[in-house]
Amino acid sequence: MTHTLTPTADPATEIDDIARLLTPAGERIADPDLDRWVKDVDAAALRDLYRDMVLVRRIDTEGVALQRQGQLALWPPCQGQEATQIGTARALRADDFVFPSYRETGVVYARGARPADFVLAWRGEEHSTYNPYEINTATQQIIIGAQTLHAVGYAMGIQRDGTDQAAVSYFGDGASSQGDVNEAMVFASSFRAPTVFVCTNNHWAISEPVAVQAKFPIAGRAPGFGIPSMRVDGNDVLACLAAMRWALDNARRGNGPAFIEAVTYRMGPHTTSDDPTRYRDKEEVESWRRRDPIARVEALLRAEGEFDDAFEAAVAADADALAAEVRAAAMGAVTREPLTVLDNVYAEPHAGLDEQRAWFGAYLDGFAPAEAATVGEAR
Amino acid sequence: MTHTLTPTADPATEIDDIARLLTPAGERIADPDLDRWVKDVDAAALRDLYRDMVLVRRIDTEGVALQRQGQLALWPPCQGQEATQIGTARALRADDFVFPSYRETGVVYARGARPADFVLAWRGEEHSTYNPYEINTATQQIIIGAQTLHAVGYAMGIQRDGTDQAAVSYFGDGASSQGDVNEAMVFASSFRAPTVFVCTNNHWAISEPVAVQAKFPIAGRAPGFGIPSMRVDGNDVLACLAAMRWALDNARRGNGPAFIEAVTYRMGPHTTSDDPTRYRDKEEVESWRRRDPIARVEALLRAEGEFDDAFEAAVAADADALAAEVRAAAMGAVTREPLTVLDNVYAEPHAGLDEQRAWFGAYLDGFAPAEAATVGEAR
Amino acid sequence: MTQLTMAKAINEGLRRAMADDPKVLVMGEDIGKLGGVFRITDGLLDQFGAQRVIDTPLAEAGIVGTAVGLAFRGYRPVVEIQFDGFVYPAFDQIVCQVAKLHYRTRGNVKMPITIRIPWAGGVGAAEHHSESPEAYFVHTSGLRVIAVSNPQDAYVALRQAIASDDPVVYFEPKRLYHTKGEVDLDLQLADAPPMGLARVVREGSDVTLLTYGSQVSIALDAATAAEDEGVSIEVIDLRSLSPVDYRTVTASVRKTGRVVVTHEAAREAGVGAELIASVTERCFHYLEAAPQRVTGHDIPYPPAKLEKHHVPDLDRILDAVDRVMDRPNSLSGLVEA
Amino acid sequence: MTQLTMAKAINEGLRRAMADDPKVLVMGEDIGKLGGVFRITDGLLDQFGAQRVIDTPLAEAGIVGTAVGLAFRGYRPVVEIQFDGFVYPAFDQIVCQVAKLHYRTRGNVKMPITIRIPWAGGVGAAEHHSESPEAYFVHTSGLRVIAVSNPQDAYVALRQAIASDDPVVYFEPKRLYHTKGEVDLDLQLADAPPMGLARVVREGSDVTLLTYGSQVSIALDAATAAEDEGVSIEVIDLRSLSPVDYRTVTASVRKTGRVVVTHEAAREAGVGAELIASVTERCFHYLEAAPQRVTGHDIPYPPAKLEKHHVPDLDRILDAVDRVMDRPNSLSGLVEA
Ligand SMILES: Cc1ncc(C[n+]2csc(CCOP(=O)(O)OP(=O)(O)O)c2C)c(N)n1
Ligand SMILES: Cc1ncc(C[n+]2csc(CCOP(=O)(O)OP(=O)(O)O)c2C)c(N)n1
Ligand SMILES: [Mg+2]
Ligand SMILES: [Mg+2]
Repeated sequence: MTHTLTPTADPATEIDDIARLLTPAGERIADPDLDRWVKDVDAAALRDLYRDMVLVRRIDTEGVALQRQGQLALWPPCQGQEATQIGTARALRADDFVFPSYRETGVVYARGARPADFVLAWRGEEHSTYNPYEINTATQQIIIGAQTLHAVGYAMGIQRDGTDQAAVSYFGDGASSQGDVNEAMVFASSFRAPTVFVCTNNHWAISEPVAVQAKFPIAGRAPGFGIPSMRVDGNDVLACLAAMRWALDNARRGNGPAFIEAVTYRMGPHTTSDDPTRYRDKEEVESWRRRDPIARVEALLRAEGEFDDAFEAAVAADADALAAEVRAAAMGAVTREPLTVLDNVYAEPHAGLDEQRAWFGAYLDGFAPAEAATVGEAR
Repeated sequence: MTHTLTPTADPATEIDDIARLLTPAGERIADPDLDRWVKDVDAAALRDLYRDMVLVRRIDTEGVALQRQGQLALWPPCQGQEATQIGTARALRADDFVFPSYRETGVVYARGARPADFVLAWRGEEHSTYNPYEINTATQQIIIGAQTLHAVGYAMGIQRDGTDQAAVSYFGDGASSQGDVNEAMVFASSFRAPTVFVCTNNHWAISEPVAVQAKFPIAGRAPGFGIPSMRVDGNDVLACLAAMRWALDNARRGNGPAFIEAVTYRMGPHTTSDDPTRYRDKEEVESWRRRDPIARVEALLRAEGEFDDAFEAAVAADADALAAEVRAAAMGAVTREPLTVLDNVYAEPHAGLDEQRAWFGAYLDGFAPAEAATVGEAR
Repeated sequence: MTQLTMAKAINEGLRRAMADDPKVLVMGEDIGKLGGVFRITDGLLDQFGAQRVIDTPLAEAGIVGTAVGLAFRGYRPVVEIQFDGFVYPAFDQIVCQVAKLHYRTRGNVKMPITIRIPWAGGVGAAEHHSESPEAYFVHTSGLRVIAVSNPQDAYVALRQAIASDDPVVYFEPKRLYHTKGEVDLDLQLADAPPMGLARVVREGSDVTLLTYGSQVSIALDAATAAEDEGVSIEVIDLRSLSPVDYRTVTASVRKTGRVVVTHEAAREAGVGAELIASVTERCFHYLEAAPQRVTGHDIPYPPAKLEKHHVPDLDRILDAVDRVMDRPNSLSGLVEA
Repeated sequence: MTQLTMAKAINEGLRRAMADDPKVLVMGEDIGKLGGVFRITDGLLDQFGAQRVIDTPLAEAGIVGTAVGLAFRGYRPVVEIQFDGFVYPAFDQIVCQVAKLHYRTRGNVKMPITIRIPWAGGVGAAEHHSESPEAYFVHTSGLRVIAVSNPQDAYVALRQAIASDDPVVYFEPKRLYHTKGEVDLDLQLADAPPMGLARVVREGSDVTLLTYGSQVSIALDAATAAEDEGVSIEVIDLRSLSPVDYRTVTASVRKTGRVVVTHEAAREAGVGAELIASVTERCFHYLEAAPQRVTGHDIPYPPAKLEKHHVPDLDRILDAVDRVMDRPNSLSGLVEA
């Protein structure tokens, strides 16, 4: 190293100095770092990735629609980020373990979430639905950055078990400012834990542009912690797949953590409660629309003669069917019984809470059957 | 930047690839980064630095002795770190503001602390003595890393006031793992705050070697946050002075933060309560004794014919006189009145605490005058 | 007097505090262009510029820690924590630094920091967005804790908090942000009752109902309902949780002899415990029945669809009133442990 | 039975828990070669190796956050926080993750994490090394909180905490680390009274004195001193602060009718408030005097030379006993607010 270290990287918003395999127009270009990781990806595999992304986008639009119709309390759109989510998640093995954040609809989809798993939490029925051990995916984290430490700890467990699995955390550009994320890099590096950090730089943390968090690319931080890092086009599903395979391979071979910054864009509002017109320009959004992650795979497939109307229609039909299931899961949700709010606080009996349960049960019983439906509302 | 970023720096314990102006043998060597910052340092100035370091070491040995004699509850020795502390602190202006940690005896000395300021807190009489505004130095921080954020915030205040001061935080290699320190770098970079991070890598955080915190040099982290960084020989007072002048100049010229990792060694135990023989080898300590920061300045001065017995004796006498004052401050300390434990919790009246004061005063008064001396002890 | 929502009243409080004192800054996540997720800082960036309305990186320890540094430098930062559940990353800076620096420095360094927290539930929000962490701060010596229940108090207490040389944690019930009320924006702080005083919001003679924040209006509804049943309830809005205005509280309890406390936060070691312990210590011989608590259960905040079974409502309060009045109630059937 | 210091009893508890269950890990700062700053993990590194005795980087959120991940993976991490005052950087991970994950995941993910905290004052330490943060954790639903007072309880409760599928915050009074007592190391957990039970450590008939941790021995001294003055004090060591064993507590209070609570932590919204509120709710008609609290003042922990004026001592407890017995005491002269 030189004695004086000067930050030499490009500004955070410089989006062209990134690893890429597909141009926005859908041309397949070579990249010395990435090519070797996607040699096996043939047209069929590309079509699968296309289909995944279309389905995720469809879930997302359904989520927005359900929220608008009052079926959900909130929805955090992931439109624009499908390539990042699908590309990285499809590189995983089923027995890897993922710690996603609230916006990783596509990751959770790829891990095997069922229709209800996308909506019951946003409807306010549950804090989470799926059993993390069934799809090897933790509950989607809301506390910004906290899950990165969980992934590192899980990876330390993998090390102790001597398997070649990996633990992966997903988090945003905003999250990169949190102490937890930096501590996670320290721990991962110190213990050489088999973990991958996937930072989705979608340019915004609610209303704050990424430049509030970082004047230089976020990917540039990891090497300082001793973690190899890659900055990849997050709207290029092939590049995301390749980068993730590189990172996972690094972990499986005992080389410890790796870091991926996927540069993409949040096309929608932060959540359905947000009004992005207050803080960002239409032009910026439009410029990113021209980099659409789905369109570029479609263009490539078309150019290769691997995309026709029948395929498109079949995927659209699958997407609509899935959306219908998601909708049905939301509409058909049945709210739990009042007394169940006291369930699962502890794994073992707890005298204090058990007493509260007895009281609350008696209290609820005190309402005449006719009134039972309005328990908890004004009498 | 390249797409794949690989950590390329040397292992944390590689101590020769650092910026240096004085070899362990006391030879003055050239360094392209540093030379320009110490052109004005003549023999008289070097002798002052020598004197400072001798005095700090003398305070330190007095602190240890006072603790052994039961006059202090604890003492955190800084022996070995005098060049880091004096070199950096002597680069400061009086109107800069410093946020030191518990081990920065030399920094606090250089800022103008009085004899009592070194001992009353370690004696348990006060949490702190000096008024931070009198010597522009915050209370020495015990919560690892917390002060780095304070320095950044203070620097943000400087920016708003439009002056060319700087705010400086001192912290250890262990502290570099804390979330706060990393958040401080994020904020400093984001706001271009006029602050200097001085990381004293003394190789140990209590019993943990620096390799537990960092597999690569800590100085390598700052550039990832967009902060220029320098790794300097922390036992070379001239290099520390130069590095700090570079960093302060950067801040004063509106370029924002800079980071210095001073590579040095904690010659003593973590504190007087610690037993370092449990976790480190004698040989390591001895090898560092050969790099002593004071000896190398003496060697240089001798070579230049600027160091004679009279000077040495005069400095020793000054050191002994200061130590005597420190000792007198410790031995002469008078413990505050019991009721004063309730002072200064709030700046303004607080009904709850005022009531407690009334009660506690009455309670204390309830002991007969003869008993007053044993208030609070078993009756 | 103007009719304002609580959100607007707080916004005006910030605006006027900033206009009056150039040392007042606001900082937090999304408080600039967006005006905060609740629009509480709306318009401040335009009026005061980015040097005084600071969109910070996404890191709460960083926000509070840099506010400490700004306070060292003589500024009076007003920090916005985006939601109640996101204050915990800043807990160390609040407990070890903000609360203790004045004590540590023997009064030399003041920490005039106001920490604004959009607070508590009842708004159908996702996990971590409906927390009631006030007891943590009440238990922390060195802090003052304010919880407001209406636009006028919100305005006045905020201005007092900012003017105070002590750190103040200031809780804003999200559920009331859009509730309107009369606000006297021209009120001089010198003329307002000092920060820390409770207020009797409804007089009564049988039961003292102690509460704060968004529970105040529910308590008032309960008092109205109880009146129909012949029970006269005195409702006290505590307004300050640290210190508590025990003069007002004990005067009421000595009159009624019966106490119910209600809050959303969990019961165990909550603010209600402190109130009952203190009232019992101070008014033991006046008490005619065991004081009762109506609180959230000792559970993590539940999913939104179930929150109405967690947050105390009119029925739960009336049940507790029945308990202190020794009428048939939910405990009647249960054997006491 | 062996005579062991509390430090050694805890060390043995860790050793045997690790020997019995390969999923048990210990992690923290300086716990490896050094054996911890209090030597509680002494010898464990040699016996179990660096994979199970993990010296971590210096970051408490990191320690607890990675412990959460290890628990996800089926491990049972025992975390050492070096001193009470250093738990706050981990507060977010403890409150939002450790305490809530079982609830959040509807019981699918267990968090069998034990958080060991060398605790409280009386040892002449520097700032931040004498904190009593237990109320923060008692107020946090989803956690269990244990505070031990002697080697035998320390050993048993630690093993129970580690065996529990729930997260446990386990407080070890530093001041008692070198106090010796009989310990039955071969006790089978199945034979031990379940975690969470209080214990009557001295029987008495006039006053119930509730306490925990290092205050237990001071309470016993006070009971002895009171006996000379003709007052019979029943001392209860709560041992578990969440849940509290109210069966044992109320049985005593119904017998004595008088209650004093003592702890080192600040008074406002402390554990004592909870105890008095609950006892008053449960035993109101048995109470003959207002329950009294003897606590630290509502101040940051003072400098070591002054700590004896902060931590409740025998005199302060006896003064409170005088108050509940309606004898002349420190309040006699004061007008009640
Ligand atoms: C600790 C914490 N602080 C604040 C928030 C509020 N919040 C939710 S999302 C968000 C922005 C996150 O930005 P980023 O990490 O870039 O993720 P993105 O939303 O863009 O996917 C904020 C501030 C939170 N959830 N947790
Ligand atoms: C938040 C926090 N955690 C733990 C400690 C206990 N502790 C005091 S000093 C220390 C080691 C610090 O190492 P380093 O940062 O390298 O500074 P040094 O002691 O070497 O000067 C530790 C763990 C603390 N003071 N604060
Ligand atoms: Mg983002
Ligand atoms: Mg160190």
